[in-house]
Amino acid sequence: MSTLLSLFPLVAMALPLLGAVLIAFRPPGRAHRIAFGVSLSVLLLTFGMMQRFDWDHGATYQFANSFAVLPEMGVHLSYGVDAVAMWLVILTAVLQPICVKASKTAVTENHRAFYAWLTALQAPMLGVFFARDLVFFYTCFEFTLVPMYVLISLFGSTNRKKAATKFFLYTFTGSIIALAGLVYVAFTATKNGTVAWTFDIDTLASAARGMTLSEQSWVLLALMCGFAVKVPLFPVHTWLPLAHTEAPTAGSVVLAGVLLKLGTYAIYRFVLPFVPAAVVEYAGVIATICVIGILYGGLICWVQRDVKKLVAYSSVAHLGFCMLGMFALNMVGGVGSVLYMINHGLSTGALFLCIGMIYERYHTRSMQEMEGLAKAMPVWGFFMVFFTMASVGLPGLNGFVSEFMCLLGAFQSGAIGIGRGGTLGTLGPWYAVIAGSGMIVAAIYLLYMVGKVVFGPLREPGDHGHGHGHEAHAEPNALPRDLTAREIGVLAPLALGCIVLGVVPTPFIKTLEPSVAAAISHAQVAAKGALSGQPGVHEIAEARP
Amino acid sequence: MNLLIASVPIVEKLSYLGPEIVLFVATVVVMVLGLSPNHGVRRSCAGVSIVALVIAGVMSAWLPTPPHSLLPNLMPFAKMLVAAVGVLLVMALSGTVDREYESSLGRGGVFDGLRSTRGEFYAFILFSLTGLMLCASADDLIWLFLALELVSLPTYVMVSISTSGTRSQEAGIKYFFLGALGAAFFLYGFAMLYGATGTTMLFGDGVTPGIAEVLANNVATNGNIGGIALVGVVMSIVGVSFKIAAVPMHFYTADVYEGAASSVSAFLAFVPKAAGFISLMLLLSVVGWGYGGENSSLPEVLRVLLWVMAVMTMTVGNVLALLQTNVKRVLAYSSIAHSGYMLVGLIAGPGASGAPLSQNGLAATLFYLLCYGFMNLGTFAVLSCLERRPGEEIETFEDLRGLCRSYPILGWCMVICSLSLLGLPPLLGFAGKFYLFTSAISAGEIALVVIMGLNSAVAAFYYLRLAGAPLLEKSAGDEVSGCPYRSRGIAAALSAASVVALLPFAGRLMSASDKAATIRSPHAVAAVEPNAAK
Amino acid sequence: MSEPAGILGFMTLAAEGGHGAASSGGPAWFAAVPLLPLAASILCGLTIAFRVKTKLPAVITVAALAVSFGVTVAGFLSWSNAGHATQIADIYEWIGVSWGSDAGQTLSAKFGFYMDGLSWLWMLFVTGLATLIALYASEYMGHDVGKGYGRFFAAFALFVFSMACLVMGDNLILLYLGWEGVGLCSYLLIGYFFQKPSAVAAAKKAFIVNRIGDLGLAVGIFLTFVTFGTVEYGPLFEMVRQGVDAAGRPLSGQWQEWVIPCLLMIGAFGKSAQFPLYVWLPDAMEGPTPVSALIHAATMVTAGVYLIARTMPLFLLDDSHFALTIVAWTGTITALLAATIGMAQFDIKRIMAYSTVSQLGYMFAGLGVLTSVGAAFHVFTHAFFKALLFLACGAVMHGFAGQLDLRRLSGVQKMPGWRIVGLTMLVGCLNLAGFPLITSGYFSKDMILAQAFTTPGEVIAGSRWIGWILLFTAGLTAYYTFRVYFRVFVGPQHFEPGEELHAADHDHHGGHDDHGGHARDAAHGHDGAHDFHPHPPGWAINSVLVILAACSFLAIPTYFMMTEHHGWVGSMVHSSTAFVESPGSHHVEGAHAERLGTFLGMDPHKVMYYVSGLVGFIGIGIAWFLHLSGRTGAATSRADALLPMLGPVPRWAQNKWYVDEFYEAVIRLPLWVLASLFHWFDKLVIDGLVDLCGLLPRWFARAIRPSQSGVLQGYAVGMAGGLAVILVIVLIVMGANV
Amino acid sequence: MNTALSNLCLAATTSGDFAPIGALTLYHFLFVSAAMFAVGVIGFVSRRNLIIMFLCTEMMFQAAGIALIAFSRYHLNHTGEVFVIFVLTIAAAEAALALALVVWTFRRKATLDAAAWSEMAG
Repeated sequence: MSTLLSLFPLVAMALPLLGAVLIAFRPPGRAHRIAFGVSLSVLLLTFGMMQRFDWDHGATYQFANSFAVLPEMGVHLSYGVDAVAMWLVILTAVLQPICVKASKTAVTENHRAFYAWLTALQAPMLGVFFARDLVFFYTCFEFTLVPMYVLISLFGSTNRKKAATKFFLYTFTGSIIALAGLVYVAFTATKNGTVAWTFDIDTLASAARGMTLSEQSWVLLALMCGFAVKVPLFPVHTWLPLAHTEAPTAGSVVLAGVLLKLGTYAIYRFVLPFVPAAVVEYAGVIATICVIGILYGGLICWVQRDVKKLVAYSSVAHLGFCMLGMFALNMVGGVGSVLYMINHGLSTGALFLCIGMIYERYHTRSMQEMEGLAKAMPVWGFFMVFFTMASVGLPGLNGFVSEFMCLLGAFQSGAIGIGRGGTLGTLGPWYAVIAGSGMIVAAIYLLYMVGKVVFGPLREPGDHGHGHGHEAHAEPNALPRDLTAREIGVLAPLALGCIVLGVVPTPFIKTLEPSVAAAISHAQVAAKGALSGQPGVHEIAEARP
Repeated sequence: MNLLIASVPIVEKLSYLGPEIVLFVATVVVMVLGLSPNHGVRRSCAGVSIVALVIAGVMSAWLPTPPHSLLPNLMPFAKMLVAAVGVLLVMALSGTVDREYESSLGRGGVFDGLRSTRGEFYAFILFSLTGLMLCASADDLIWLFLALELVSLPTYVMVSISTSGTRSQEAGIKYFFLGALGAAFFLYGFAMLYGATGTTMLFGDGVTPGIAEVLANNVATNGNIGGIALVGVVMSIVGVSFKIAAVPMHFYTADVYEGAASSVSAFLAFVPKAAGFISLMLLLSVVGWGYGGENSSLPEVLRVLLWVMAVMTMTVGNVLALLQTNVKRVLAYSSIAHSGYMLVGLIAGPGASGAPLSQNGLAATLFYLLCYGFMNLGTFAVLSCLERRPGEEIETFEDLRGLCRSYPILGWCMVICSLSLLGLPPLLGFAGKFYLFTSAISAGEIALVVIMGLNSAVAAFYYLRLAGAPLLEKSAGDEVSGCPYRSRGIAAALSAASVVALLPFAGRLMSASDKAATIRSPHAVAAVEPNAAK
Repeated sequence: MSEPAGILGFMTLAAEGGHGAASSGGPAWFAAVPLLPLAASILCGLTIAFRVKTKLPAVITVAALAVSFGVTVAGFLSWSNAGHATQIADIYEWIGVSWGSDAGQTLSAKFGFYMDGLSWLWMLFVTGLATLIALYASEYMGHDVGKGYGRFFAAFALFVFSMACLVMGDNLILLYLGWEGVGLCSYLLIGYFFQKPSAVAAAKKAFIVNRIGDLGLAVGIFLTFVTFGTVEYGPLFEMVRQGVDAAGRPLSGQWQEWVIPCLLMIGAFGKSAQFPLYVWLPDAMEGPTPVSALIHAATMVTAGVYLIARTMPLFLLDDSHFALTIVAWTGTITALLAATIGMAQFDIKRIMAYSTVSQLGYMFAGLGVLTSVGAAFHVFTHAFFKALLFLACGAVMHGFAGQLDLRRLSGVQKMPGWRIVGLTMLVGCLNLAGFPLITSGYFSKDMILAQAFTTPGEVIAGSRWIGWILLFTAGLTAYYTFRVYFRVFVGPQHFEPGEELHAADHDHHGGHDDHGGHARDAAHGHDGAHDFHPHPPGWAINSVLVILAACSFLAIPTYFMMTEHHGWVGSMVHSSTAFVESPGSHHVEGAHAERLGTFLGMDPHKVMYYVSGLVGFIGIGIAWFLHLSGRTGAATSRADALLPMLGPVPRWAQNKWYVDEFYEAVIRLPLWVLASLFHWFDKLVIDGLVDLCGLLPRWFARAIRPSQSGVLQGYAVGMAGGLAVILVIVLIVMGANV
Repeated sequence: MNTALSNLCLAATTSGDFAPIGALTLYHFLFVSAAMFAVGVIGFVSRRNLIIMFLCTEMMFQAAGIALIAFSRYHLNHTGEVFVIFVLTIAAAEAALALALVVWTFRRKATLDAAAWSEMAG
């Protein structure tokens, strides 16, 4: 990979930052256009990267380069993308112009601040996926908090202050403990100070694997403290519904689409290769938490009256599937998990967009105030049902492939099928079966939502409905009843993505395979060691070199 | 009888004190200039101070390495740091005193030297900074004691006269009396240390043993440093803790910072604190970090003492800050908390010799001091730039609302510095905290690091308020206006710029602090005192 | 798919037809069968987007389905000519993951077709019926032209696509795609009148209840994969035939042997509305009648039968036939239960729905007692006559403004323009009742009944009882079927139009909407019952009814076509994975024959013709006596006089034995309470703990705040006290050390 | 505390080659010193008059001075005595400062009560 190519990630990160500055110093009227232009150029850039990416070697880091930032501490600005990161980068780049476009009428004041922060947010998000250095990673991981905090607290709805603060403090607290864990790993890598410090991820991973099980377990705990909050897994999820509900639409989309993926990606990138022995030891615990989250989150969705909160809680359930697949520690689960990250970004992001469009028109999110909107807004109704189906895991759409693979991965991961279709792991059928009942719950709450909001007799919130009250005419951005061409244009690419990923997922899967194989390989080795005492495994270990 | 000046010729010793001498000369000059009836000459006080600080700072770069010092390379780093932050402090302190008097002169009054305090004020600033530099040069307990007093005494006056209100007077009283109490504590501690070792030299010169050698000898023979020495060290630590506002000597902080003018509070938050930490480093260095299971920690008693103090300090500071509505009090408590963080570096110690710099806790403390100097000064300087009425500085969060719109540069300085204090990457504060993390984890202080992390999270709450008020809230009205002293704003902007712009150089600064925090191991005691070996 | 897909590679991959087809040799043009309806669906979607206000969607759909049917016939003929060998045509790899090169280390689900007799059989009647019903719907849905018309046909065509994937798919995951796909279309079509709360609720219920079954199927697929290392039928059934798993170890005695079929069975129960998952199907009648006919009677609900038939080798792995026994008994119980409920209903469409559930029970019982041929044959015949019945009911509903209550309609057949409907209805009823000799339903039901008596009890526990219950149910079936016919179509003429003239099937714009309702009402002039005139069906409906009636007769000769396989259907099944050597199917002799069951000491296959015919007659007779003879009005009949004698039982039956209420109380409500509990738990406990953590520092701060009293002495006390405490502790520690 | 401290002091008195000053040992001086220090502390926290409080701090300084002198004699060097001279200087400077402050505050509030200055708290 030539040096010139290695500039791609740098430019991709610099563009949003420069764009944000530009927006801040240009007239407010241009903010939207500049933001859109910047996001489109980043998108083109990532498409360029995709084109030049050598998919045959998806596990190797491409566009890689390294600059010394704090060489004295071993900190480098080193970056590179493998296949998994590449896809997540593309997801980030794709969602950005959509968010910008979706906000055109939603943001009514303070345009510069909104678009500048929204644009600036993209840089650290991309940085997380580019990072090959822990400190660089952590810097980006943390820095995403600030723009999001500002977006929520400036442009959120009524309870925005609390939501933003909770979001910030909760994730900040978690990740600072994760930082302690990561620094501990870095210290281990210096072999008690005999070797220079480094924060290169690969070096640290191999060092971390040399730790004892108890050390690994503590590091696992520390890392999960930080990353599970971000995901969010079951007991540490409460910031999410609040933040989602209060955030502006674009904020919710980015939050669901990318920010949550930072957590899953971090777990994928750090937890699995760093502490495989502890992961094997505690995969069952984590998977149990995931399963609880799937059912618990799903059931809570069912009794929500706030449609945005419902979708927010559904993220808890959905990402439970994602993490379950990841901790299956096998290829099917791993690939499914990565696909889940992308798919959840598309479908849940799109659901938030749909809800945002409603909110723009009716200024309410309460399911008691609006019912049967398909009558008034058939196009919107179509998209809502479409993305609900994608979210519910309907085969042929994207959600199914990843959900199915995550569950199958969990099912495979255990002693029963080893040597046949099973793999080494510590989960097993029961995890898949109980988590699978989450599919039923998902159908219950999502169809409940659709049945209430989309279908049924039409009921529009009285004072705000267009054509009903007089207030509607006073609004500066009076929107037609149904979706505008712009709004359709915002949703259509996501819908297309859902279909493509649902109908031809295999090429995506094939690109992910080498990368995922590398990520899970150590956990597989550890699982082999840990399970060697169990009947059946030994035999396989001999049968399969 | 070669006790006091030891065997080092006095001329050589003076060569280390070049910066201090420059500052002292400037002090005298400033004092005289301040009495000039000519307005322009009087105004040059600040300029002269800054020039002197710059010269002192430049001189510090070429200081020779003292042959008999525990921390031989501390001086250049510490003095340059003092000079750099000092320049910004002087800028931020401009116009603190004599504002009304000068304006009355502007309306046609006749100059009366007795009523002008400008010259003394700048002289006090320079005195205090000189004292701070002397702390860094100290190689003797007496010297250290005098340097600490030289740091403190001027600040008592500065606090008292910083505003014309009763609150600064109250602050002065509290600060002075409690400061005197604290000084008595560490003086008694110094006496005990002298009593236990028979010398006040911190480090021997190869002929005469210093405190470090005697204590090392005690350890070699008895397994511990000895009871009186321990009492001495503990009392010294507790006494000096007053300077760094660590628990249990932290009580004065909030009241004093609130009462003093913002720029003086900025001064208090840096200068005595730096003096305190340098003194603590010296005092702990004489004991050394050669104890514990891996011979890399303080004696268990001291470690536990400092551990508890660090935890209490950061926790008390952070939680009390949560309740405040007055920004200055918030910053005061946050300054307590930051002292707690910096104590972590002292606990971690310098690490094994030859270890990577990431493991040097003393360097982490020094580096954090540097970071803290800039980011803390930035916040206070912003406060000092704004006033509700002439002479009445802003104090509450409400006053800061919408600052990014009404005064964008000040507002953003506030935001950047607050986020840096919060420890948010990629700002300088994060680099400082990160360094503390690496060193503390290297020293095995994982619990301490976790507590520190949790404390940072608690602190995040009020720093978010501090950053959020200017950035996110709407301005209540036009009650707040900028003060006429542009240099304060420049100081704020420079501080905020440093918080961002120093980041690429953080590595160099870290290695400089690592170099500065390299401890020379005590001379072999057996060679010095042959009969102690038995 | 070993080659890594480059970025351009995967863009074009979808277009690379027949990528992996070389090895299996099936022609890729089979893909036209599902893809044509898919294209039609997309085109219908476009007509909505372009606001087409004509019957274009219907034209597109009917044409596409007709061509699809044509392709199916052509494919079937080519398959027949090729000697009934299974043909596999792979189009592209849908899902493919690989983590090694050994057996079982690749998960591959191709978009490909596994065409054997069973697939062709199903596809023939699916596409054929779909074409006919689409034609019917083009008229039936005429009032929605320009509004829901395009949506209806888009979903309709999409259903055929999904059904084709389900049936033709060459692996379990593609089957699952079809499985959920038909579920989606069912959801969309039941909820077609989306402004009607009951329709929305019914759609939701159908989807969710189906999902329960789907979970079983999904887990079954997981276990199949984990056991056999593949989900593709070819290698899977080869392994099953050899009785080994992917590692080559014998499966005999392994728990997977019986667990896999049980799981698949749960899926089948959901989709085919078997007890206890049948509750969604009667509610599904909220959808437009063509939907009920095609999806909820003829095709989709037989998917469960198809699944079990398709995976019959897996069911037969287990020598104890544990799963099949459950299948048999579940089918039997469902048949009886649904029949009893059907007897007490007044809504004719619901009666038909329960009869569907009941007949599906027969099919499952047939599978369970090891006559997959009988089950398939019953599916085949049932598809025609049940579609016919529904469409006839739909015609009535269409004509009488949504009136479906058999107490408010009478003598319809004699009204002008209703003769064809009445006669075809009669044909359908005769088939359903199993009228001897002249109806196909008679032959197919007999096959199952006879086999139930033939299969020995040690093979399927209690098979004899199954036979008796099914026989009894046959009588009930005949009764409730003709109860409908006798009350609605014959007897004195009487009608009342539907209560909500436009609400039920006609006008989905509800009463809440005041935008377009009045204009439409005025145009139709249906403002009240007094000037209401039933409008008889037009050519499309009538011709479809006639064709279906004819088909239900045409199914009879197929029974006698290839007698060595029990007819044409039997021969189709024989050349498929569904084939099972039914005990006694070849009239084995000697000792072997003794182990077979008998019916009252006789050979069931021979006797059942008479017995079941008799039962059917009895049922019809009772219906005649109770509901036709002596009836003077629409509302009352002799049956009403008998009802009090039965006590509360009829009311219970009418209320569906309170099964829905039972589920509501035992499953939904507790779940909802649990969800609410979780909601509050989340809000109060979990989030409360978080907030508590946020408050703890504040509490701590409040606790220590008094120390900042502002008084000099207080601070001095603190400092001195602090020093004292520290010194004391240090000295104590030291005292201990020194 | 007392036993531990006296143990220490005894250890100090017996370990070196100590020349007695009459009947007085180092222990006596240290005791006086400690007592003065304690009195100073107690006085500081118990009295509210600013001048008396200041005198208490002076007493604590002088306590340290006594200890320094005693140690100086004990160690047979003059370092401690030199230290004391500097301490006295500092004490003088502090006294000047204190008096200025006290006078100034008295002008403002006409009281020497320390508790009068407790406007800021919390």
